Amino acid sequence: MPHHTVFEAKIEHLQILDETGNLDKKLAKDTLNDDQVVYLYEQMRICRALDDIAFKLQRSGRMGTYPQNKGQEANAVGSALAMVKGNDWIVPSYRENAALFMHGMPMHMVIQYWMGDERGSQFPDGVNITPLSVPIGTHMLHATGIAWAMKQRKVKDAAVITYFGDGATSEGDFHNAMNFASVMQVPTIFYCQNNSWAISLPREQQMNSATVAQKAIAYDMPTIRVDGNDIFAVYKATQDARKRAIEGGGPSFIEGVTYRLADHTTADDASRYRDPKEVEAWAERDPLIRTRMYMESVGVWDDKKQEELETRAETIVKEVINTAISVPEPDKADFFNYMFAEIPEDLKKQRDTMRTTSIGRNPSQIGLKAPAQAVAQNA
Amino acid sequence: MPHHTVFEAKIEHLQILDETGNLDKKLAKDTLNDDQVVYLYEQMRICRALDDIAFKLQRSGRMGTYPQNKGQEANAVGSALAMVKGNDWIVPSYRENAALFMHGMPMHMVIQYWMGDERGSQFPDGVNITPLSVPIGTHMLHATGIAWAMKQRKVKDAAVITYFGDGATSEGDFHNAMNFASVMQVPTIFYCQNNSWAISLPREQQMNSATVAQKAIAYDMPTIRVDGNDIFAVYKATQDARKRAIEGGGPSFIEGVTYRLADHTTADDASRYRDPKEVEAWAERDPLIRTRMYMESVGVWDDKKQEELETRAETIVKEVINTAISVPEPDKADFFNYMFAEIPEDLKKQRDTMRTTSIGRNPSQIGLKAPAQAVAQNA
Amino acid sequence: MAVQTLVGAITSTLDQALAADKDIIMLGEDIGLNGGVFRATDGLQAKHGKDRVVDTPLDESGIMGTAIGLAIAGMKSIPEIQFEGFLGPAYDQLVNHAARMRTRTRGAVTVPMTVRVPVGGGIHAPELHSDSPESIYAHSPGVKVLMPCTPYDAKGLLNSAIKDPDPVIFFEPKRVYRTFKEEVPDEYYEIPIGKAKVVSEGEDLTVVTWGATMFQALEAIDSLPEDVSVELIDLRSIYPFDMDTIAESVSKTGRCVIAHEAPLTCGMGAEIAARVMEECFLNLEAPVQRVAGFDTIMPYYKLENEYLPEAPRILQGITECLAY
Amino acid sequence: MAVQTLVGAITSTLDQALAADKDIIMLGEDIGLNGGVFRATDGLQAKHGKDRVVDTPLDESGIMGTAIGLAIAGMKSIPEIQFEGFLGPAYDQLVNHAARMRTRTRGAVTVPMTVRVPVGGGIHAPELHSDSPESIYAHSPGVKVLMPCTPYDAKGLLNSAIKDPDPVIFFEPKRVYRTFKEEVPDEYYEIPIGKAKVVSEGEDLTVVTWGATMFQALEAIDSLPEDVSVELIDLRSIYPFDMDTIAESVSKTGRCVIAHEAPLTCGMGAEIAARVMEECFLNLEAPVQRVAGFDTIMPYYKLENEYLPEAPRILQGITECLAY
Ligand SMILES: Cc1ncc(C[n+]2csc(CCOP(=O)(O)OP(=O)(O)O)c2C)c(N)n1
Ligand SMILES: Cc1ncc(C[n+]2csc(CCOP(=O)(O)OP(=O)(O)O)c2C)c(N)n1
Ligand SMILES: [Mg+2]
Ligand SMILES: [Mg+2]
Repeated sequence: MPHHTVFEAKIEHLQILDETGNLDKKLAKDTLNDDQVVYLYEQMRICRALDDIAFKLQRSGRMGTYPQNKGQEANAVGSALAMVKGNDWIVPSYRENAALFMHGMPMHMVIQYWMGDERGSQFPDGVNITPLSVPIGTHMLHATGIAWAMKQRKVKDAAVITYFGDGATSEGDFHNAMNFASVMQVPTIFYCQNNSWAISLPREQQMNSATVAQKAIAYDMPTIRVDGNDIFAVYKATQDARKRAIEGGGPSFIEGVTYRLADHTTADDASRYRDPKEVEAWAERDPLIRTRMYMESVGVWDDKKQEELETRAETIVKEVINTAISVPEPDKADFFNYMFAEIPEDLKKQRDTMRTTSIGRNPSQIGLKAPAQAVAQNA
Repeated sequence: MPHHTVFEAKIEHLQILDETGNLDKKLAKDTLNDDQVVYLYEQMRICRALDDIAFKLQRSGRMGTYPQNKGQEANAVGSALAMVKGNDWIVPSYRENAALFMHGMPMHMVIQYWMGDERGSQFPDGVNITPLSVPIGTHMLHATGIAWAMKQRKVKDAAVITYFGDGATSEGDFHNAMNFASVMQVPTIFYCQNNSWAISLPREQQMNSATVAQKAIAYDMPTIRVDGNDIFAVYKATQDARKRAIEGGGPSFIEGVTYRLADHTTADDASRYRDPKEVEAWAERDPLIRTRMYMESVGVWDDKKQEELETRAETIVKEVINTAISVPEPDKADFFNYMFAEIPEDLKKQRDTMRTTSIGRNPSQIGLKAPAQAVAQNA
Repeated sequence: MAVQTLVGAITSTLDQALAADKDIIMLGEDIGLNGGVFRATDGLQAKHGKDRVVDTPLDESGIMGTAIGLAIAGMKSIPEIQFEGFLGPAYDQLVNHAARMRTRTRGAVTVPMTVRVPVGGGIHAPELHSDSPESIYAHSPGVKVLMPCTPYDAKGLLNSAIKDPDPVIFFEPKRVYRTFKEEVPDEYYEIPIGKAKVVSEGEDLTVVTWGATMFQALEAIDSLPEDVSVELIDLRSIYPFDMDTIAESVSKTGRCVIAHEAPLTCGMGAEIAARVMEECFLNLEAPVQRVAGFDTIMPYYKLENEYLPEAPRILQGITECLAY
Repeated sequence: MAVQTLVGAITSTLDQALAADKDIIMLGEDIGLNGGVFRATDGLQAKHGKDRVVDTPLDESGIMGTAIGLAIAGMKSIPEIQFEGFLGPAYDQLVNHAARMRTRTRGAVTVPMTVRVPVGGGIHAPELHSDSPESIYAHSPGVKVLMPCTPYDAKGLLNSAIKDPDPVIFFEPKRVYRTFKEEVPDEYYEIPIGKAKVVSEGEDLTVVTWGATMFQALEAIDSLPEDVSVELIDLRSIYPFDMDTIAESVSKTGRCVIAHEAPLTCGMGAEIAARVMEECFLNLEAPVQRVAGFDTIMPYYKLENEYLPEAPRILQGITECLAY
């Protein structure tokens, strides 16, 4: 056969709950029940409130850079619900707060983290989440490795989900994580939040491919594109992927098509590079609006409930901020104490004297007793 | 449309000259004429002779590690002929010797290189070839960059071809080079010699994908799988890719399915990990056998020509080796002289004294005049 | 003559370079329409074109590797890496390709490339946005490493870097991007690579530093007693570095303090200290003191000032060295 | 008690470790059926299974990154990087993830991983197969760095590395993989990380070295006049390193020569020289002399012996230091 086709592939797109709150009942079968929908809506709303207050905190100078999740929350909550808390691991980026909260991360820790305190990543025992990851596109390999350990130890009913953006798929480590996961056939779910932008770079300049989902074809990895603002589609795709994963079917890829409604972070000004019309159009496709329309249409939600939720969300996030703010300041030498399980002698000396000069480390060199004294004496 | 297909792709396989020397005339149209076939056969045969003599040199201890090209030569010659010498650039790996020779690299330089001499990569002016590259999978980015420069400068009728193995496609930089090339739409041809092995790792453990060619789908890059032992198919695929490249159609991917008939390098023992039956089966698909059968079938070749060629090849490669061996030894400080266009003072001192000790660099510190004297005096 | 900040001087130098040489191409993340996350390239795309100030995919190895290819083909590439922490993914291309190409080919293939990288701590940024990896590259043969800390020097050294036929890493101390302005000549000028600057002359002790730490050193020196006279040297060029100026100074003063943000162990301070001993052994009246970052990960911003070699620590180092 | 080469000791130590701890997993290129390109893992896959001695795709970042993931999940991963030159693509994972994970999470997530890497020159290998990057990692906080040069030390330090709850880079000087054999106890033992070895005691001068250069130093010392007494220290542990043993020795001898293959500038020799000055200032009778690789790319093998700090250069360093 001189000229023939040796491989074929296609990418499917899934939407179950459309922009107007209409549900495709057939596709929705065996996905979310109404209680779950309400629960996810609440999670999204609370997360949105956290965004708002964090933004204000940053603007008033009480917090550093913070990346809002606004507009993308359906990806986080829909997928997190399909994963099993306690069994599974999450290897996050930084724009899926609600997923982390649903899997046991105390909410105030994310604020603590963005306030420049590593203790915000010191998750309690049993919370299977790796730290938020600033270096883009490099953490997914850990998801492959953690899932590999699950396979190796024959852990039952366990999988790993890792989140990342459209921009992250350009990094070499994206390719590395996908290739290793598919070769080793480990239970990793690669969830790409394609929000169309990587800071100022639109998706069309990030990649030449029509979809992100097709990148998984390179690895013969099951892959799907879903409406990322549709909690049903997100849930369904993740549920399918997890089922495949725990049954030994290896990794899967999910592209959630979504949009970041806020600036990249509080350090960014998206109006420099984004058409306001584009933002407006996407604001209408906000997952919160859509989910609320659905809930109202099936009679499980009304204005009163909405009001109550908003008040509750307000209360919760204020408390979260208070908790974050009232955490005692870290010891000044905190950053030494976790360098290794056991700190080498020389590092201990650096820590105990907060000095690197030889005389500082050994003040006896100039006949002094302690560094503090040395300063007093000479300054 | 809740559930629908948003992307489709397929991989075609091309073979024109089959294992028994049969040519598909329709597909062969506008590819190689018989003179060209003879020329390519000669190139392959000479390259094979070079392999043989290099192997012997290494075994007799007169040369370091050398990677044989044996069995893969059709990929090199077929693609090199489709490229335009002087206009195009080649960014090679280390298993396409014949392509480099056809584009002007003096043959003895490859031997000089493997004899551990950087001057073997000091190609003459006008030879558009980057050095052989030992770090696997990392050089293709340069092909993307060089092609980008061509696009930027609006150079007409120019493209870049880069060669690499199946193993190389696992490195992150493969992904990086492919993505940049497709986003920037530059005239780069990615030629993968899929010889089924990366040292001891078979292709099936290197990747989960059924073909290498499908990796290009991730970038919406035109891609094809060809019989890499068929000079017609290789030539045709490269010709098509180059045409597309110079017409502004951007990069292309070619997977040449081939086999390395020798050990990975002279430092390797493939019998540790390869089934001899597999090697035997592929030996029958040797591009030299196939091409010769074709040439004989169309009456442009016979035993006498074969004999003459073998004698000529023998003569050429002996001369090549003699040239390589008779190159004067490099200056002992040669490795200093090309660190920068202009050598910094301290480095000059290191070079002129061949010392790094402070006293060595400044022998006056102990009242000496020159380093040589210092030794004599103290030893 | 314009009064400019450090980042302003960089922008206008790049602007002039782009205008003067059609072979220059800039590439990096968000450097186009957005003008770079520090606005160092603000307006340059609009003025010089999308094909000359190029927004790239999010991929540092891709940026570095294609910048190498561009340079091999005769362009002068100026890649920007958004923060020094993201040199990580580009490390292999930089150290194993860019730095080696000339010597590997005995001069046949070269890489005239200037890698611009904001560097260092002190701006309350997230993780991996505050490191100081200069000694990693000083130890990697084949690249030149610069770190100016004033607008005037930034322009002169950036011009030298761009003109240089070999790969240069141009570190920009982000902490002082906008802290002060100074007069910067409009016309083109160069400052030679490999020459340190004697910021102030003195007799009792030599302080060697570079980058944002320069201003901490100035503050420390300011609070010394009147009768102590310090010679302050801005290294500026990390590799090659100007040992002659340092050795001459320490031979005179007999005492030396080196200050830098990077971790102590195997930092550039170690090299300078070792050389000072080698070259000024008989003149040294005290061991060279290094006031450096600790051998820890640069902490997130809540504690970054504890990590950084701030003025009080430099002052301690100086006073103790004087007391030896 | 078996008589073993360095590489033999490594193989048998790995064999014992795999047998003793089911959580250990080895991964790397060609380490399985092929037994590694140096045969360091010969027979281990056949004995312990394809899922415990795993042939990976050709991708160092993938190896390092998944090894980190495995370790996070509680396995003890032992990745092999085929040659030190190929740490390049894995650099970011190693330095920016493995090394930072514990401190980033204040102890909640840790990476117990031992990265095995053949290191150094002298075996007539192609480009990027002969480098010595140890000081890069000594300067990168959060990883421990070892480089034993004898079979006995290799076993003891490899055991310590595997047991260590943090990432350790275990450099194996390939030049001496098979040059000699010595007795290596069959039973499990450890050599503490961070302790140097005094190979021979002496009064006149201290030589500090590590890796394959140890044997060049021994050769140099052998050809010294009878009446010169040299104290030879094998650093073994590059980070943390045993400054106490060095300082004690130099305080006694007053003279010090450091020898290593890595380039001079910002090499580990710079750090040790700086510390020797800092800690032994009043005892030093001569500047510390560094016999190191040059600040050049390690040349291809035709000239590699010109680059390496071979015995004659070490001898020169010693004699000149003594003459000071
Ligand atoms: C390795 C690396 N390079 C660059 C950056 C700077 N940076 C931070 S976020 C970002 C864009 C990320 O885009 P994407 O992956 O799409 O995620 P999103 O922010 O859209 O959720 C960039 C370039 C970084 N943090 N890490
Ligand atoms: C970055 C890097 N990692 C590892 C190696 C060691 N190595 C040399 S060749 C090779 C296999 C290459 O396989 P492939 O890309 O298929 O090319 P082939 O040798 O089959 O032509 C390996 C692992 C290397 N040279 N570079
Ligand atoms: Mg995005
Ligand atoms: Mg191969």
